[in-house]
Amino acid sequence: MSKKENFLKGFFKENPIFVFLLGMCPALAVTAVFETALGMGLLVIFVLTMSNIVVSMLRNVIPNDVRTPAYIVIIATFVTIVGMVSKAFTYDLYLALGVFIPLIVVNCLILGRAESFASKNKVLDSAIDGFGMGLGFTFALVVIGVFREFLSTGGIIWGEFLPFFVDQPVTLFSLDMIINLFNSDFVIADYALNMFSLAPGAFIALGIILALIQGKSARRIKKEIEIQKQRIVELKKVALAKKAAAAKLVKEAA
Amino acid sequence: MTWTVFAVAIFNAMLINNVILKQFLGICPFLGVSKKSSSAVGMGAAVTFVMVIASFVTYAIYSYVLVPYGIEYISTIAFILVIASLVQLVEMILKKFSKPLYKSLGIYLPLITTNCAILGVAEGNISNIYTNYGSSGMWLAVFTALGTALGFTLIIFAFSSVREKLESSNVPDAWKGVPISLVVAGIMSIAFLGLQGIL
Amino acid sequence: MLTITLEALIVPLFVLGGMGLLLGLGLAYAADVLKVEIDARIEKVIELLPGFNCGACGYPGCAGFGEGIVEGEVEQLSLCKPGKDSDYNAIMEYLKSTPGPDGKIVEVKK
Amino acid sequence: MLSKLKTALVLLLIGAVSGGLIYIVNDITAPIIFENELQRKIGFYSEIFEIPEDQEIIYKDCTTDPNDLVPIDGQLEEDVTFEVRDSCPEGLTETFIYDKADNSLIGVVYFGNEKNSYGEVGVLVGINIDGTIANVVISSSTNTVNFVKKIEKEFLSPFMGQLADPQLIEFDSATGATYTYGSVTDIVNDAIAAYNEGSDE
Repeated sequence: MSKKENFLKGFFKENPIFVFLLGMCPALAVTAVFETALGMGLLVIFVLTMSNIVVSMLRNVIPNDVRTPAYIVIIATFVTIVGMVSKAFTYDLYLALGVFIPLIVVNCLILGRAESFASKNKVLDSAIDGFGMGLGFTFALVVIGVFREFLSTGGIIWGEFLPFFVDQPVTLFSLDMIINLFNSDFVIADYALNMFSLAPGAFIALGIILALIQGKSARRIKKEIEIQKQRIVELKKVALAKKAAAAKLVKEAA
Repeated sequence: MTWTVFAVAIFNAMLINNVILKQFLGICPFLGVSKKSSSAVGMGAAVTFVMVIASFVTYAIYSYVLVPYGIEYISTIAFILVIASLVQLVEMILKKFSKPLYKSLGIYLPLITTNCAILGVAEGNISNIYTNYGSSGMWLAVFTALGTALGFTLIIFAFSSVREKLESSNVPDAWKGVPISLVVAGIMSIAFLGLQGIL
Repeated sequence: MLTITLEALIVPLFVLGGMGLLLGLGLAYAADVLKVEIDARIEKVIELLPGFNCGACGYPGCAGFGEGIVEGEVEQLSLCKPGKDSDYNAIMEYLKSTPGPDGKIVEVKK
Repeated sequence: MLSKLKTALVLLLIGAVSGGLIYIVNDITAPIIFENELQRKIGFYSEIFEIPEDQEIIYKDCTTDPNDLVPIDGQLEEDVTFEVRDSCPEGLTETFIYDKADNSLIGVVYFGNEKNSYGEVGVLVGINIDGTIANVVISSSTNTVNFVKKIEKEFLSPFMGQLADPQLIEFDSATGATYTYGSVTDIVNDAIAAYNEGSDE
């Protein structure tokens, strides 16, 4: 596997959330708003990359009996560090993520990557794998977050939890902007589907997104099967024609 | 503290703030180990067992080691280390001494280390119970853990029963498997939303 | 800004280090005392699985899935979602080449 | 035995290194966190009483020793109607806000935190020295973001200027988000009760 493939696999082919269904707790709990989803993803990228690097460095030192406790200590150290840093610099994000920051420790994605990749591969490869997988995880979280925030408020807002680049929260996109071209005093938030920011909406939104992905791959597989069937039919036809020709030849010879 | 406090703690943790449908903890085993109701019950029993034991242990560590030395900030790492080791030890003991118990309970134990419900309850107890109730908080924490675990067992069992029925029903290709299960979970969550405001 | 005092630094160092020492010794000792003989193939198969312990296969963790494979309960290896074709092939080849204690060979599909 | 010792030693080393690492990071971030929380508090107080940015304030809290936070020098005015109590009113944190320039009392802020079915809400209720409500601010919340936004936009401003009297205070009876607004009104009620209790003495 080349380094580029190793990096890109986390996005689509081996996406932790959409394909492997790993790390579902944060995927449901912190995706009501796009920004908290992004923040969670960034924290996971850091923890995953660092723990992969350290596990890979120590892979020949750690005895087999205490593999799991040792990995957990390494991961928990980085989780505690990102918890402190986020509390110091992005306090709103820290409050919004709450208990899910320490819970990064038990995200099966991180321990799984340590077990299945970092403990068997070189440091650089492990770092690339961790970074790519983390980006894939973040990508999935952001997709869910945008989907849910758009349905529940009718727009996307930046700057409330991650106070970077802007002083005041800025509306990046809102349906108001389009509708107000025709009708001046319309507030989309009054008509939005609030359910999608609540607990049931989390399950249903993720279900819809997974169904979209599964439907697409189901259609692709169906198409492939159909193409294969057609090829078999054509091959049969050719074979039959050959047989007929051969029979004819035999007949003529006789 | 009277018994009503404990009863309310159990009821609240089990039904109103349900660990799966409301707090989104333990989703991985909830989706994974719910294809058969027998394994769902096994998972629920293992979670109940570990969660109650872990709440005793984490209480002891928090109030006898971390607070006296003023190092509450390493609570996450200390908790998970102790819980993981404890689980491994219990698994080994079960495997050695009781094969039937291991078959029904022990095989689910390794999954606990990646089940965020256990650590989530331990962390939640710090902010909600230990800081407010001090030394009398231990029993409240234990009963909260018990209620949480019972809520987990209830939901994972109900969910696995629905999924067993779903297996034999005609679902469109796109929704087969996890997507339709997530929608089922969403509908269960709506039902549990109705319990809010009872207490 | 940085005011690291040795006394304060020693506390988390000792508590975590001590916990590590205690638990490490305890676990290593317990692993020795509480050792149970199991089919060697199960251990090897568990090692060949991805090791995410996610439970997505419907079995209780990778250990349960590995046991299921060797005991012939598992019909399809692809139940393991994080697994890849290379993992499946490795397991199939291993099981084909290694007969169990009773001389039987386990066969599983991808 | 030797291999077991090695196993334990590795865990000991990893544990010790991570303990030291966490200690150092904690040492670096703790003062920043403390400073941030201080700034946040002062920001909320300035927002409640609409204090201009260049005016400095000091505050006296019923929970922490004020000398730890901001030293108060000089004497407080004698004719202030409240006494700083030794203990907090039940369930609330009482904070007195002073102008730093002349140590005159600007007002009192009550902070309350209530759990409801959606999570937790933290509310700051500011009361002016003349007994009217200066402002009500939601400082922290784990409730549904949309409901909180709606309440902040529409249902908090009616409190401004009302007399802090349990008999006279008016609440909005028809809001969509009952739990969140219910928690806010509970805290406002508690704060008014605590204020009247304090000022009667």
